[in-house]
Amino acid sequence: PLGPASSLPQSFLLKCLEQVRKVQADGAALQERLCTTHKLCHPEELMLLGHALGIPQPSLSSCSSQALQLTGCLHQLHSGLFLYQGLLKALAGISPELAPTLDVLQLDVTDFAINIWQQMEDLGMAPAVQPTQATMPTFTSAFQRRAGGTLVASNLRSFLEVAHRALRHFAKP
Amino acid sequence: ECGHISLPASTVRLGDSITASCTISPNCSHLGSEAQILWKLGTELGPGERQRRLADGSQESTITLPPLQHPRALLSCCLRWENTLQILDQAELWAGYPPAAPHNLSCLMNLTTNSLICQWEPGPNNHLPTNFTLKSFKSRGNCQTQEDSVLNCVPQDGESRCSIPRKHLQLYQSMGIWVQAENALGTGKSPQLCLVPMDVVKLEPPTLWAPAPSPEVAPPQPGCLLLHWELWKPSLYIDQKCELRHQPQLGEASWTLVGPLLSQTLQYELCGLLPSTAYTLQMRCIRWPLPGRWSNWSPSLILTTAQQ
Amino acid sequence: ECGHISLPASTVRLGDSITASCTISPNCSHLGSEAQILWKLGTELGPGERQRRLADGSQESTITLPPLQHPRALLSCCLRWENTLQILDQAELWAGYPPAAPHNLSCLMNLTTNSLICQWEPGPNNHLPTNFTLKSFKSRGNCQTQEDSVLNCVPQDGESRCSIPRKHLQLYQSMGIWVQAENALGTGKSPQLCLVPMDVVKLEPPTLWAPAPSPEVAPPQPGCLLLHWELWKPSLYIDQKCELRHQPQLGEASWTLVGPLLSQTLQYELCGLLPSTAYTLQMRCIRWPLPGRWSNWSPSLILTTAQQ
Repeated sequence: PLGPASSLPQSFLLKCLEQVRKVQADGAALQERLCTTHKLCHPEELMLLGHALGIPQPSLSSCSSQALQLTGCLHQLHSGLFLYQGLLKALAGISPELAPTLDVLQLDVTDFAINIWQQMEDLGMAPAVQPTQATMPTFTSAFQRRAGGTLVASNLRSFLEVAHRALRHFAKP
Repeated sequence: ECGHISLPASTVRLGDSITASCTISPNCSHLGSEAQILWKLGTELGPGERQRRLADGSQESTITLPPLQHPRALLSCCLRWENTLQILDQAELWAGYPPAAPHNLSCLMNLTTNSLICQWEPGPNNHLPTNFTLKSFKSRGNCQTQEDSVLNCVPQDGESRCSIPRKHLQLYQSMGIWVQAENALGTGKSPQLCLVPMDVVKLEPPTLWAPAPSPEVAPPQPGCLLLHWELWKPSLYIDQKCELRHQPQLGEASWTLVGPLLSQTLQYELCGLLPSTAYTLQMRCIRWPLPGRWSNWSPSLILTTAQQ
Repeated sequence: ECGHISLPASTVRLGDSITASCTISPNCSHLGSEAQILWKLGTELGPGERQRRLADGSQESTITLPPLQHPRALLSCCLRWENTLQILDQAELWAGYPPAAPHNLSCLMNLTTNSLICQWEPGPNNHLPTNFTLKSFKSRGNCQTQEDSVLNCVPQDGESRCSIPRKHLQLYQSMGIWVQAENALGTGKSPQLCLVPMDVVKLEPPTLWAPAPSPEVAPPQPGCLLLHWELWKPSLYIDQKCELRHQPQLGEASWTLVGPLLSQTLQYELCGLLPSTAYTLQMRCIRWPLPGRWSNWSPSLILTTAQQ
């Protein structure tokens, strides 16, 4: 693996940290609206449904403090964001009240994924081929989209916490 | 599908009760097939009246809900799993009333916007999303016959008024107009109006002023005032009559009405007034002899009569 | 067709001249075929240079107009008939200049409307109907490569600004932007900007206030003031630095600048001030260490220092 974190440009890392905070804020807004508008406030009440729907959760093993590895972490960060891009798209039609919040979240996740992909390309670390989107769960009712939204937002929050720690480590001078 | 709530309807009358059923498919409940289905309405949690196993192995619970007292409630179908409460489906319940018939429908022809503007009273809140539509058709005489298709005018969100643009109007023909309110529980119709747009034309007030003192014009007699007015320009083609009202600026004086006044007068001398007293003057006009609606009173003109 | 004017172009440069021809078909001129065709430009009336009879019996007159001095002129092709002047065709002539290149193009990312707002100077009036379009493309680095199609942003009528909505933006990637002006005589292009939307984010100012006096908080020393500020909520995810300026309310005192101040501070004691003096305080913030644009100064806060 590459040397210490300093091989990543500082402005790239600062931008990524800002994007993590932006997506976290968007995700929190979605969770808050799902709770106030549809009383879906606790993802743990939807685990059973989540299993049945088959909502995938991307791995960030190379970003965890025990096995922190720069290239692997960036790859996982990008493919995780790419997966969340697809999941958020599959939630379209969640509800008129939530649509604007969902759109902003999806746009910011997409921006973040592109920022990482382009940086990997600039550093010659990008995988040869852009990832293709996994098959997405099918949400057959408005309730399932809202329940799916609650689960995806909650999973995304944990995903971003791990990403934030790793990026802060890389950013340390 | 993991769990599915089915309801005869998602909107009922306030105070009515409703029977719901929830079916949980075998592949969803990792538990033994005997898991108890629980219902959550708002914050109330409890089992249904009856739970049975269906031929395909899924479990179905049925519940008759208490009379609904709130316009909106969330009904959840749940299971206990690893001592957490798992929500498997959720349905929104709406409760309210069919819409009352809108009333006090009235319309005015506005020559500035060149549109017929109608407004109405929506009636009491029925607690349900309700769409109002202003419906009209071209007709003759007293609107017993419908000359062409019904035009729908949809008001801006939440507004109880709608304006029908000129291109949909025949200004000198009768038209039937009513308001229809619709929600999930039914429809309410206002009484039908039959009107001719030009007969409900509401003019803008005339412009009132005192002619500038000039050699050709003799100053007004004591106790008199010289007035001049001009009709609102876009209504010059309409025959009108006007009314003047005046009130001395003295404590609680009331208005005195002068009229009808011909709309085409260059100069008017108003007499019988108190000398050296300030008067507030206003004027309004109406289409006449053909029917119309009085304009608002014009902005006040304040003139003072000459000394004795 | 009775009479027909043909022109090489209906728009020419101011000061250029243009040659027009008018053909009058035989079935139109009830006169003898030798009727003289007359031209009317604005108020000038006169014959063409040459008039000839065509094979099909129609008459054709040709005229070279004087250099056009007005942005718009009406050219009529006429005949004398029963001693009236008959207009048989009319053409509008426009005269002006190709559009100058728009300049001073600048953009700001607005986090309230979530859009990139660009404005420019249109340049001198070219007397012709001119369309301005803000053109942009997604790119990388210094915008040498074009990553996808060009986006057109068409401003509201007559406005020299346009706003690109969030869904067409990648906030952290470079984009090339320029303004194109187009009229009948040509096109003008502004120099191209290369920017990253988030690097031109302009924040709303922070909120500045004095903490309410309370037992836990020691009152400020003489010549000091206790301050508290909060960043604009939608920008909390952005690392920022801030600047404070203060000015005693004494005659022509100038501003004193204090900064940089960390954006996350609960309490700040500003000292070195004159005792028992009213001070006007304002604050602004900027994205930092990443690039950004200073917010406006916050509304003034007026505080008075304690007596000595």
